Amino acid sequence: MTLYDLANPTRFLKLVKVVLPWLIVATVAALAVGLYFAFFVAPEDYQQGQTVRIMFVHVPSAQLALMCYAMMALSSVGSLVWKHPLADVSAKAAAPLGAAFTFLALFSGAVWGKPMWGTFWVWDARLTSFLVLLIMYLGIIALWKAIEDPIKAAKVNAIITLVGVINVVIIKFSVEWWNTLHQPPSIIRSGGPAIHSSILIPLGLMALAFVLLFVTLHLMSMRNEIMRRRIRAMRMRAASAAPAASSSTITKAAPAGAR
Amino acid sequence: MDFSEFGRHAEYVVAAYAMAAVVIGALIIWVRTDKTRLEKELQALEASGIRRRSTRRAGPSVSQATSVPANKKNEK
Amino acid sequence: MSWMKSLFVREYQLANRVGGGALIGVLFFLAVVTIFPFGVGPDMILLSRIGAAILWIGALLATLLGLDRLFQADREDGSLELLVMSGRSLELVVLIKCAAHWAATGLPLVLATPVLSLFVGLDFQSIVLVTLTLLVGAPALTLVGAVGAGVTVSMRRGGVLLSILVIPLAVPILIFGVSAATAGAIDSNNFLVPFLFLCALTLFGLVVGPLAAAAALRVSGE
Amino acid sequence: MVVSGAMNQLKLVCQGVACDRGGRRVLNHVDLEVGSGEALIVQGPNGVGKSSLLRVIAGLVATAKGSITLEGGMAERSVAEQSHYFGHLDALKPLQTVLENLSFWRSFFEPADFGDGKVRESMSELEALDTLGIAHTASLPAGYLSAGQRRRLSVARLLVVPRPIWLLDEPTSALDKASEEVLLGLIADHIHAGGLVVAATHLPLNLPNTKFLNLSPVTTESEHMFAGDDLDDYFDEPEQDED
Repeated sequence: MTLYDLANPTRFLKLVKVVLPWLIVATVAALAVGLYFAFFVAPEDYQQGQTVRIMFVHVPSAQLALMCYAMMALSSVGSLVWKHPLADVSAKAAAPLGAAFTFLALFSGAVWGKPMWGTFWVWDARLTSFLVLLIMYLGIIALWKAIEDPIKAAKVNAIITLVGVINVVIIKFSVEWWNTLHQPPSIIRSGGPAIHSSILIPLGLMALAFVLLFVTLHLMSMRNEIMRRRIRAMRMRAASAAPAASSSTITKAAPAGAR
Repeated sequence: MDFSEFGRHAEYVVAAYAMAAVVIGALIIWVRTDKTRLEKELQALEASGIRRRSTRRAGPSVSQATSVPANKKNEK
Repeated sequence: MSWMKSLFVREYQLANRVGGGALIGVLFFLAVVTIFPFGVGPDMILLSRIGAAILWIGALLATLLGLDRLFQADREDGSLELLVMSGRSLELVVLIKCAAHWAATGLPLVLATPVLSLFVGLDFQSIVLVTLTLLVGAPALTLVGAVGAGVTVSMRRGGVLLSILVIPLAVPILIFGVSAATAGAIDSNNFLVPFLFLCALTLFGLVVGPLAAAAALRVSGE
Repeated sequence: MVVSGAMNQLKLVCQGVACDRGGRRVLNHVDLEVGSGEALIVQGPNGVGKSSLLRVIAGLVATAKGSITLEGGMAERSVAEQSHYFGHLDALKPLQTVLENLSFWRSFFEPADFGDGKVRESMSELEALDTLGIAHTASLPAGYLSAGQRRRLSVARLLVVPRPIWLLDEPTSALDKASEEVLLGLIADHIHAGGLVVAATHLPLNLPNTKFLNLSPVTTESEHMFAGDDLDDYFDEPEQDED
């Protein structure tokens, strides 16, 4: 089952139909176990108290936001270079999910920082780069909506996503540099307080649960996108089918014009 | 571990998980409603008789262009 | 070689002619800079602290404003098709168009900067630094904006979407530009670091801009 | 400016050309051949893909399948670089004068030879404007010209840079009788000089030694639209539960 075999949408849909139930079960199970560990097993942090539990939402969604953008970049290469047909579909299906998880990462980050800084929003290096990432996601979604023809929209989005990928790295660096210029390094370093194994396990479980959730939602959203394209194609055929029928009567009179 | 000794910042933890639930819930609902709406539309289109290509698979695609030899009088 | 010169001359002439976009960029820059004190208040000490940022943000918006017509005018009158099919390297054509756009709108912004920095109470050294950083940084804005212009060329109201797509790409340019302009005031060694990053971003834009914009134009040509 | 030189054999060949636009298959299995000194008139109902065929040859639209080659042409240059595309839009800048417009295109486009290895000496701007009878407007901004004059100025672009293939999309549309005569005369000259012409039109064009190509609407779906070439139909449910 090479990647190209997956190119056939019908085979892809069959695969999705088989895999999806298992994925849903796995996601629910992982979430349940993760939440249990997050709330009942992980110890209270001596310094931050209960708020450290927010990390189990913040860190997985932040990782997912970046992973989703990387996946979109890969799909962009797939659609531009290998012209893999489902790459466009996967890139378009992933954009809203990426935006949602970036927003979740931003919100949980702000809420996590509130007890420490006293305000919801702080121009902390990581939060700022996620804010810029969110603007990029929303720009890409707007670009998808702005172009009607799916083939052209896919190529144009692939270009912007690839240019964006280089920029995410530069932004991360420049924001961190800019941040140290204006402010002492904030408490939430990416590692946070030294990761103690009792926190690591719930974190890993929640991260796994979030990834499974993402894959499930992404497959379902790709299925929707394939259906959307089918509808568009059938509507176009309905439009082009009508005159053809009538014009065939006209050409009957003409000698040549074999169909 | 019950909720009473959740400490002074309980509302923030609750807020974060609540928002997570809201966002994930919204995504799930969005995907499901999209699916049903699209399926209904697909059914409607198929019901309206737009035959799909494979049911009337034509022979090898007929050459679309027929050249008429040079200097023929240009009759339409 | 002469085709490049004739393309540059044509683009530059068109931008400077009555209908062109050259002057409007500078006027918009003036309008943006003068509006800040009405909001922030006439307190010169405060204004001078954020003066470099006001000028940079004004220049950024003025550049983006002029960019959506970079390719759209050619597309509407049909010459974009001829440029694409002419066999000349489209990346070079895009680079020359960006150079002409920068010369017509970017350069006047840089020339207007010393005058406008008086409004925000910058001292002499800051004026020199802001002008220098804009001189080096503005091309990067044009080149990155060209990618947005190429992507939105086939849309009617592409200008707004262009800004949304390009502003995140321009964040690093703004960060290093402003920090180079303000860092210089304290001591020279932390001027050089951001300034060199700014130059690096411009060179980077020189490569990525034309490549991505040309690819986008080819796609929208179909 | 008729060059009498030996009629060397250039041949534009399209084999099995197919192309998609806007997600629809507009051209499928088009084969055609045009030799030096010949004109091909592409006819067919509207929307059947006449202008798409010209745009594919001009390299503005990528081909989904098939190949387009110019036998005897300059090997290192693509077909597009050896052809002129004359579409509905005039590609003129109203702010620039007529002369500036024309001299820009003259220096921008690279001339190509007619298969005999040597590039023909290109006509000067004023000479071209004179042939088209709009020499008096040379210093006026193009915006001041009438539609017919603008069309003639657009034709001048084809004269100032000699290239063998002329791709004309509805050349005589929006032209008054006089301009039409001038244009047909110039096209005839181009053919006699050993050039090739592919014109898409539904109005009759009387040109020397013309061939006709009737395009009929495409029936096959575009497999390319969503998938690689060897894919079965994108719209189908799996085969077994076929109704």
